[in-house]
Amino acid sequence: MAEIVSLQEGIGSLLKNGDTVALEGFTHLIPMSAGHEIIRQRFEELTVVRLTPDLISDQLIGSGCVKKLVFSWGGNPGVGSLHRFRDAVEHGWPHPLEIDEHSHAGLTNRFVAGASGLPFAVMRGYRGTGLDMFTATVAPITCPFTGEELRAVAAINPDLSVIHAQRADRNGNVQLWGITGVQKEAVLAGRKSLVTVEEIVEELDPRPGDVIIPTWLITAVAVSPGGSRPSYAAGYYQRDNDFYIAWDTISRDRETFLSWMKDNVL
Amino acid sequence: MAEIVSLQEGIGSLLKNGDTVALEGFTHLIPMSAGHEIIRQRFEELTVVRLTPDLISDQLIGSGCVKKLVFSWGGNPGVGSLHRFRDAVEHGWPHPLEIDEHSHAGLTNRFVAGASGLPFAVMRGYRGTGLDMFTATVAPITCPFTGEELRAVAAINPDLSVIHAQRADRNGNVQLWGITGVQKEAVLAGRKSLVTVEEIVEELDPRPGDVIIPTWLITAVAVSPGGSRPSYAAGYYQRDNDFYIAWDTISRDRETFLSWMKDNVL
Amino acid sequence: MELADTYTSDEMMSIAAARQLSNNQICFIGIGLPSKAANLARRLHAPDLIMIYESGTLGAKPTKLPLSIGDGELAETADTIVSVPEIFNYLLQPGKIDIGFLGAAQIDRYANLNSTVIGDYNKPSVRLPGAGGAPEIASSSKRVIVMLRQSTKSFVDTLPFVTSVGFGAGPGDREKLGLKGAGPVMVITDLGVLEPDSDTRELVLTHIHPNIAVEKVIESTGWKLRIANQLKVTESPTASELDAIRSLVSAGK
Amino acid sequence: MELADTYTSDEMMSIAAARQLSNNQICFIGIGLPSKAANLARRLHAPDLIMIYESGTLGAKPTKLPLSIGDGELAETADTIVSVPEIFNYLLQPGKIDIGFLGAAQIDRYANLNSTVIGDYNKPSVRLPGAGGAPEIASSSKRVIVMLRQSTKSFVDTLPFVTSVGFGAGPGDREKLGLKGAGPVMVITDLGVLEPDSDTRELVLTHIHPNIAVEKVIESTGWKLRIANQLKVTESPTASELDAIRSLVSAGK
Repeated sequence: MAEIVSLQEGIGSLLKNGDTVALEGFTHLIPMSAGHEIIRQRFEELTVVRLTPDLISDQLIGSGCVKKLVFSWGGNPGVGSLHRFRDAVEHGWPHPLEIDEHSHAGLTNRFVAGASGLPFAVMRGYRGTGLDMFTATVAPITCPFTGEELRAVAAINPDLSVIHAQRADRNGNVQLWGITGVQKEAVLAGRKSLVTVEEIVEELDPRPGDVIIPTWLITAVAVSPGGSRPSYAAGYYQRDNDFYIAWDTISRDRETFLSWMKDNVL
Repeated sequence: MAEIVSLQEGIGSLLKNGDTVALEGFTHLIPMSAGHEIIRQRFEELTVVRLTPDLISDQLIGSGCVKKLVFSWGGNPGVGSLHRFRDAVEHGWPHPLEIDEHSHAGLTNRFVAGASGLPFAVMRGYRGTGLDMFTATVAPITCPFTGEELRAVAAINPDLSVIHAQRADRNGNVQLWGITGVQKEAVLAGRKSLVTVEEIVEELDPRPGDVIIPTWLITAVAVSPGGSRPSYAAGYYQRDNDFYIAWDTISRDRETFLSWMKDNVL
Repeated sequence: MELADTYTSDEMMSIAAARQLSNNQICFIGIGLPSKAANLARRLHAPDLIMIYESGTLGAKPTKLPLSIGDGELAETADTIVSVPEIFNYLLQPGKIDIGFLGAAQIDRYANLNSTVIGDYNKPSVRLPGAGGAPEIASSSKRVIVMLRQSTKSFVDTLPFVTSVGFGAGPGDREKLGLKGAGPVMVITDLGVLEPDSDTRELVLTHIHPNIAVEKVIESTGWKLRIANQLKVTESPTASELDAIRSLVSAGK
Repeated sequence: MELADTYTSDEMMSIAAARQLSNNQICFIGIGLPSKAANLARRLHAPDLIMIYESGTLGAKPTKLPLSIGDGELAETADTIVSVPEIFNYLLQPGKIDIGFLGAAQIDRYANLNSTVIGDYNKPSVRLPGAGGAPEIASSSKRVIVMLRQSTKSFVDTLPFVTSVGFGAGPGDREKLGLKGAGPVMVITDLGVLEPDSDTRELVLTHIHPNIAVEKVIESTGWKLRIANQLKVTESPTASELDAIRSLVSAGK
């Protein structure tokens, strides 16, 4: 059963230096406040897993928390580059960043395999691409029935999976709706999981299109209103597209970035 | 886009003798009326795929429509045996029945592979069981990352997949809710698909827990009120548990069965 | 205490099984005997038992005994309903289930189960319904509890077909087969309770139900049954246990 | 017709792309140029175009251009929303998508695409965002349409990295790699339209946009560009097309 904790406790007790941590949320419901807490607690040497590393990953990388990034699309959606990510890859600042790079379909299936308790998943993909050559977590596999060659992707089971959701009840059952991405798979694949929520309510009245994650599949739940901003939480607040555009300027320069982090996160 | 047809047209135009036809519905929303239509149109040599062959499969088998049954649990839920199924397997009446037998998890994953456009799916299962030895659609597979031996199950892509749902709109978008089993996977795995529905409505107002199958994934939709009886359709009618119990008597004897079919189906 | 003095062996079996379940356990429930015992536990000491049925209903709280694993009331009272692929791939396979609760037609001394055929597979004398969810419930649940009535027809020396693996041919076999869960920790019958020996993995009679003779259990077993050195007698059903099971059964009518 | 006389090459590119889409096509939309063109088509001749975004929104009908593939309006106006595993495994992979609509940073003569790095992979001069959904959109959609602005920086002789396979090294390569879809049938740029030669699979300039010189296209291509024998001129934007694209862009502000 999930324990209800503060965000500070949740991150502090469930994460340790060197861990693999997934932060999932596909454009919607990105666990920003949890990422900020990781930065505030100055975790180091993390392997961060995220299909779409965006602002929160840029901040984690620029703050020196990240040793390795496992990802499939690292950009500022609709805006352009992630400058802290680029600076780390291109110039090793604040230190060199290892990467394990996939397609969305591939990384998604790594989470699916992890959630399924399997060591790998099978897919059509990678063949003929450069991705196939630069990762150790993709391998050929042959269909025992047809002889067709496909690709296996290695399961991912993060030490900690973090997502943000709209609501939980007092027992720690979680409800999210709208675009739900690979969040369920991330939680299920995690050895531990932390869900930040907009609020805790008496009862989770059913919603069309909702996903319920029962409390017995979750390690801890923390209330964090606005925990997704500048991403959005359907039913609570909208995406702050202007901030995504502003981030391009804030993040472009190392000093501007550090000073913004100091003023707004630390 | 799905065409709206009569049940008679739907079965008549989409099915042919010798086809592999999946009839899915897990206790709930079983496509009974579609099965009856198959019997009335006297189709032969069918391979019927169904996780839980129950009354409708018993009727199809006893009526001589079925050459082969692909299944994972063939009983009358909570009541006991399927007598027509047993009679076919044990005594070859009305003719011998081939079987390809799986666990629920195995047959489910065969549908998942079919729906995913893959030739097989990977799972933990079968090892050490008799099932492993009596089917050609399970094979060992070795994880290329860990060396662990697991099982591959062959994809199933029925010529026609039939399910029953609560509602469709005039464009052929389908909505079902409650226990939805492997119905989505069955439809997606089918080369063609037919969905019978309780009713066609102007608009599919969203429902908690609903599954929407867009019209562009469906071949045809037919209105068939009560099409699941004696199974049930949540929101429309309840399961006729008494009939399930009565079926034990009706089906036990060949003549009683034939006469019931003549009076009630043909 | 008159109530408690007269009860059937089936009632004793269900009550003995219900006692094994407790609040907040995540329990994957087979239909029939296991479903009855689990629902009984919910009425007694384990209202917060988390019942999972293979139809995809998670946390179902039925007020009467379901006839099938997909009855409407299971769906209506569930915390949430997931698809069948999800039940098997995301919940059972990765070991999220605490207790797999199974029935079967036959069992052998290593708690392997048969629910497929009696006789030859290709020409069976009795064709049973088959596997359903059982093989993976048996292999992937953290622990398995089995319930079946004890007789020489059901407790057999050699299974005609292994539908679900208990301990295979003995120690080390589950590991060799890559089965992740601990396997059957207890077999509860209408006569007593059997548990696997920690070394040999062979089922040993550890509890005998009240008023049952050990000879009766031995005679009802198709192999030379081992008896625990310290054989215990199952506690008799209490009045409230019998009340609960009888109102459960009548609510199911 | 003054409107139609003054338009940008980007407007021409979007309009030319929008014209390729029609009602009831199931179209997997990349963000940026493809999203703009698809939404333009919906405002013009294809209101029933079925737009799929990789965020899981099926049949989205946004009134303004989304900034990201997961904007709230896409979710609110979708026929249904599915999980990301479902989008890739159940819709894209089995070939249910009619048109995959992609952008890229670079393209080669066989319509292979790069959106990963400029320079060496391990020490890139420019680190681009990477693959996202593109590799599987390119391999599994029934047909692929690519949009990108034409220059010697984007139309290159040798890609530093193949993110998404077009025709590989030429005829037969898609089949050899087991890629199920037909691959890129059209590349639409700000200067014209290129299509693969049916024998060699090399991209050939088949349409040139109005008022663009062929020399300009040749100079903007990093390989010796082949020109179709019957080079056609793209139809100029109509007033209603320009109206539609301008109101779409201003609604997106």
